[in-house]
Amino acid sequence: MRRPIAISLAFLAAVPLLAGVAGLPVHGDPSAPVHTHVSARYIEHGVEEAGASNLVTGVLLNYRGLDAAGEVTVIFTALIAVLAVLTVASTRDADASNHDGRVRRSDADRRHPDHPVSPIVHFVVRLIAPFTALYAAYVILHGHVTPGGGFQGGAILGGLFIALTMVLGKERTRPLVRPVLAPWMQGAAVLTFAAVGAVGALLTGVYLGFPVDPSLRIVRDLMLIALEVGIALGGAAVLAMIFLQMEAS
Amino acid sequence: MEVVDIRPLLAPAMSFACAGMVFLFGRKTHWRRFWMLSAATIKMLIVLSMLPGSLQGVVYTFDLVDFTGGIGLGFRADALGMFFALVSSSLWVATTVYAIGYMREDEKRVRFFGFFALCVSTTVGIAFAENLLTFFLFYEMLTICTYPLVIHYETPEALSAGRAYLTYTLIGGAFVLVGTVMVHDATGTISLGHPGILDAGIGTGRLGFIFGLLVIGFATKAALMPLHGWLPRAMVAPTPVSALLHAVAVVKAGAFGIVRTVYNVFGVDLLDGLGFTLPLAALAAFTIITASVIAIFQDDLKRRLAYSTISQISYIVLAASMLTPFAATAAIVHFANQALAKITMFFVAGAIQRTTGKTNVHELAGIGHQMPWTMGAFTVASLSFIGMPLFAGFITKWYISLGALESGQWWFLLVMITSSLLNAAYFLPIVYLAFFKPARGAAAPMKEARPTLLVPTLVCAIWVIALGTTSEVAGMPFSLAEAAVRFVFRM
Amino acid sequence: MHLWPHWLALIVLTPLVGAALTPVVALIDRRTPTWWALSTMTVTSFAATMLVLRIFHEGPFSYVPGGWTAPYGIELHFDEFSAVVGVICLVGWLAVLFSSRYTDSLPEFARGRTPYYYTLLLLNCGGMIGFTVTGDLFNLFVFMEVLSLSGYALVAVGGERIAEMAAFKYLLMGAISSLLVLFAIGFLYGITGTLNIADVTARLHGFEGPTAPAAVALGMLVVGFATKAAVFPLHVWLPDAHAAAPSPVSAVLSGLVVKVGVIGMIRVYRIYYGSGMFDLTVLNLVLIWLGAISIVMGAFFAVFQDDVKLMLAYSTISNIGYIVMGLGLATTYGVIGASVHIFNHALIKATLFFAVGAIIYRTGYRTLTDLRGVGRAMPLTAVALSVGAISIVGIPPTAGFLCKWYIALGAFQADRPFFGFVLIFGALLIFIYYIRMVNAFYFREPVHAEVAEAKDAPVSMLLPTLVLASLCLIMGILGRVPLTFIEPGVARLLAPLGG
Amino acid sequence: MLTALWHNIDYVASVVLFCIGLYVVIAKNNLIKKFLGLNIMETAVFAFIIALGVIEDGQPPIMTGDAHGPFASPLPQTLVLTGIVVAVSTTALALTLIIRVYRRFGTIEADELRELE
Repeated sequence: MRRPIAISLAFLAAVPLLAGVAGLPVHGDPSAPVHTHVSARYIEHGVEEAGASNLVTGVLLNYRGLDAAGEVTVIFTALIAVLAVLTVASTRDADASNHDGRVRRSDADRRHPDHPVSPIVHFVVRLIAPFTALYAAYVILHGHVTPGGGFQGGAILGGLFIALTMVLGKERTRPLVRPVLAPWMQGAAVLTFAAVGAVGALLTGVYLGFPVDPSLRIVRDLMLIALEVGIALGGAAVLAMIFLQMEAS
Repeated sequence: MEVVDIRPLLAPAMSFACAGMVFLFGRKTHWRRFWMLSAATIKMLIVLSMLPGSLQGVVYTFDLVDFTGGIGLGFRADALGMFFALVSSSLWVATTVYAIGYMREDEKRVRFFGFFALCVSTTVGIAFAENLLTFFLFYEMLTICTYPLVIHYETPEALSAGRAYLTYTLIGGAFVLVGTVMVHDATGTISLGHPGILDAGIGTGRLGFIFGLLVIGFATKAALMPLHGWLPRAMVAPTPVSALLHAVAVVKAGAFGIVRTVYNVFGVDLLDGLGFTLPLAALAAFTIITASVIAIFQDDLKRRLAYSTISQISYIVLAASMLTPFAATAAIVHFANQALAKITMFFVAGAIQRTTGKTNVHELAGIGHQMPWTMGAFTVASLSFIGMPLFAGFITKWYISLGALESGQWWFLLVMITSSLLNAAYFLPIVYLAFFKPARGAAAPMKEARPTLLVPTLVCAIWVIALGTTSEVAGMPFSLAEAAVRFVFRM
Repeated sequence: MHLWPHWLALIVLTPLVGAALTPVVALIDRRTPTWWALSTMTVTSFAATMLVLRIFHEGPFSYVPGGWTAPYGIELHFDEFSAVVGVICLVGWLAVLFSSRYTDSLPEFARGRTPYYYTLLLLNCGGMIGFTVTGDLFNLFVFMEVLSLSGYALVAVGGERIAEMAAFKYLLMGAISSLLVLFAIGFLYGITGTLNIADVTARLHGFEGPTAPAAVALGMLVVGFATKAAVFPLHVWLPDAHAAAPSPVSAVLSGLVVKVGVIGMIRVYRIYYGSGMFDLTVLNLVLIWLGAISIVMGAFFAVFQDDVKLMLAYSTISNIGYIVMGLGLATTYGVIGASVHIFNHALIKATLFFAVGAIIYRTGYRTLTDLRGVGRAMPLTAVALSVGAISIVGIPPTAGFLCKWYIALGAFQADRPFFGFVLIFGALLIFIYYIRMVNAFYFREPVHAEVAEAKDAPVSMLLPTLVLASLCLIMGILGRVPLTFIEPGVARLLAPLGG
Repeated sequence: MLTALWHNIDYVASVVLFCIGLYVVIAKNNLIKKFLGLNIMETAVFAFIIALGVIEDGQPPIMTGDAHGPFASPLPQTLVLTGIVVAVSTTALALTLIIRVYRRFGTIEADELRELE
């Protein structure tokens, strides 16, 4: 019964959607409003205005900085949501202060990974770990010039952390999520945005403003890099902690 | 002449305060009685204190809140409202005394007396409502406040009667509200302070719609047939409540609403040209006759009285829809005439029930010898309803007949005569049974009702005679009715 | 640095930063998150006050973070409808205060959910505020996601038996509606090349070329926002979610979060009325009908509920019906009534949920049968509940009255008296339910000893409840203030329709 | 109409994908599969928006020294970047909820859950 309904609903949705896309400007047409209106300015002045050769980064962090701020808030929300919904299972002990997704105390003296890992995987992960970290750093710091940026780099870092935890066991990666540090890391991206935005407000008079004056170009670049690093740390922390939380529960 | 005065607000507020006191501190019997009686007296005094001014044509107004553009809560004691308020506040005193006597052994008296006070409060609020919204508000509050009284005994029968009552009156209230919104939409005002606020420019169809909404809404409470279904069922309530429901508050509120609709919302001039009132009059006439016929076949005394009420309230509707000054006088004075006579009868029914335990008509043989004073009062009320001169009911019928002649619709006269005969047919047998038939079995010794029941009954009976004889005396309520008529007809 | 021009940025920023720091301050002490959330909301409320004051003086105004003027950057735009941030802050603040004791009673919270709970609450308020004040379509979507995600989690956080299931249902429908909105934004972007609401409107004005994409976008936006607003038949997620959430969360969800959908619809109207591309009569008619069905259906289901919270949830559907109907009427009275009902319903529903929450906290029961006689045991709470009940039915002189009156007037103004009837009969149905409730609470004998012996709610719960209850009365008596306040906004919205 | 659809075959593809996703969400009984359907829908919308930014013979919008136009529009890419993050977040939360539902009821089949409720 559900199947026919689903099929008819899908078709019902398809008809107007197809009519809609048929009316859109032809795909790839350079004279479409998408290319002639707002984007035109980005492409023309983006580099000197936003300070990033990679226009995607420029638009993301500079022109539409508030979107990026909202975006990091969304992943922060997701992290907190996961932590909140899964707390019950993760802490069987009644210690109320031990709640922020850290590894359980009972794990403290485990020296070995939680699951048996093949020696090849073990070796390969350990081998590529430093290179992965370096690559992540490159993606983050070079984000405003080449494809990449905070989110992508953060994802790589988070992935690395997850791989290491799986291979080496939680005990070895624990220093990275120290209890005092963990909440700061969770909110790192949001807080970085707030801080950089405030600096911008001091320098230019508007929140999230970037100085355009050529003499302050270095400040602008630093601000962009700070944002990238913040996003990356925050993103990595979110991935890592969601993983830890789900794994622990 | 309009005077800003807080008394129109104070009068309903008095019984509100009383209700609050009863709810909060009413556990102790003597305190409850103190609050009830003093509030009833003070309220009557407040209303009476406005009477002299009112007779001289002073209108007391008080605007409580104005939300926006004329939508607000306001109070206005014009002659018509004063008349209704006078009736209800003076009868409240009588009913309070009676209820204290009647409910002596009952449970849940706090709830009973609290809502009892609220009911009267809202009735006076209806009387003094300055606009349709205030009217509606109190009208709905009345519905809600009488519900706990109807279901007082909480028997399945009482609960189902309460549900029927709520269903009828709430839906009726919704009609009133829709009508009110439409009036506001059409004219930008909902004031009841003019002899008509609508005008013909709105269009006959729309006017008819509004008229239909308001009349249907009010008619559910006035128990106009075929919307009367709730009333006989609500007889399961304690007798003081029946008296209040049928004589003073609920059905009268409905009738008052129709009177306000005819005189203050539409105005006689407009309605005269539209002819909406003819079907209404026909319906009222139909109700008068049919309800009387049904009443003849009721054996339960209170049910017989209930059908009599349905019939009698329609007098007001009938008179109001004639749109002549004489008929209007009849409509207004009938508020008092019907109320006093009917409340007397209910008091009698309650007194008989409490004293002898009898509730059916056929059991009443010889009871006139057992309770002569009580049945004497009943006789007075019956004669009033039949329309005997010197009794209050005569005044109504006389003026309705005059109005019928004035409007040239002779068939109203026929209705009047038939109705008088029918009234005689269902009241006189009771009187006959009571006084001229020997009691079955051994004749019971004389055993009158207790004083708290008897005295209010007799006072009301005396007033029935007083109203019938003093219509030309200045300062009596009748002159108030005349003042109201002068306003309505712009005389 | 003078802050006057910056409040618009700060009001968005404060709750989000406050949220990010909540887990940090939780390290200090168990109770700190409460105080932290409270002070964050205080600052936000102050910002809201400043903004409302400013719009009183200057009319609508904008702020461009980053200094890139629209359409190149994102514009924050504060108009009369954005003034709803005031009520968001108020209810949010009170919800935090209410939660401070309430969460103790939930077994799940003893195990450390508290800081996350406050974080989510702050994020939810921040998302709503961002959504209301942004002038950019995509930014709208981003903030919508912030508030939706935190909303899903807040439903699940209470640990009711069906909470997670309800949250998942909410998430599924919420995510689909978000996607529809995003898809629609894509369409609009495709034909206009811009994301700024005002710019989109301007570029659609006199648009030459196929109108099909704009029409499809309109349809998807309306369906998307209607799902968020729980308009029939897209309401299926609401009753379970709102009933399963902890009471302060229910207050926020029912009072505020569903309104986001309505605000979204107002924004959509702004674009499509302003561009004059389509004659929206058909859409409006559909909305009126859906609103009418929502009113009656919500009220009808509410009447047959025994669970008080479930009943309140259904009554939310009914009230959203009023708002949607008022918007669909497209007459001045109707839209003014609907817009003011957004404010007032938030107050009223929060009052009701707070009062019910306090009762549940004290007694542990939540059905009418179990809660008999609670009115005498918890007099103040029950009085607040009664005030809320009177308001939601729309009895003068309470907050619910004037809006419904205006919507009814709007129905007659639009020459659709039938819907005036529907509106009033819907109110009647709801009225019957509340009579049942008041009857059970005051005039029936308690069946449980816990109910009979319950004490009135603790101050941290009583205070928010009573504050809101008195606001229900004040907003009723001063009903003219919000009406006159919103009027220029409505006039601007409807101006392109002419007349 | 058909020519227009043919020219916009990229958009059509995303519409088809969207509808497939919708079908999966409604037709499938398993909560995880339902959610996968939602992910398909998300992907469809992202593909659609990305396709909007494409330009004939375009280059990626990275302005290094020797780059020459025409450049693809950077804005849709930014939007999709944000969109992906949102989608990931939703996925994380949804999976968490599914875990909890499974713990509580021992099943993640929608019809069985409806009976258990």
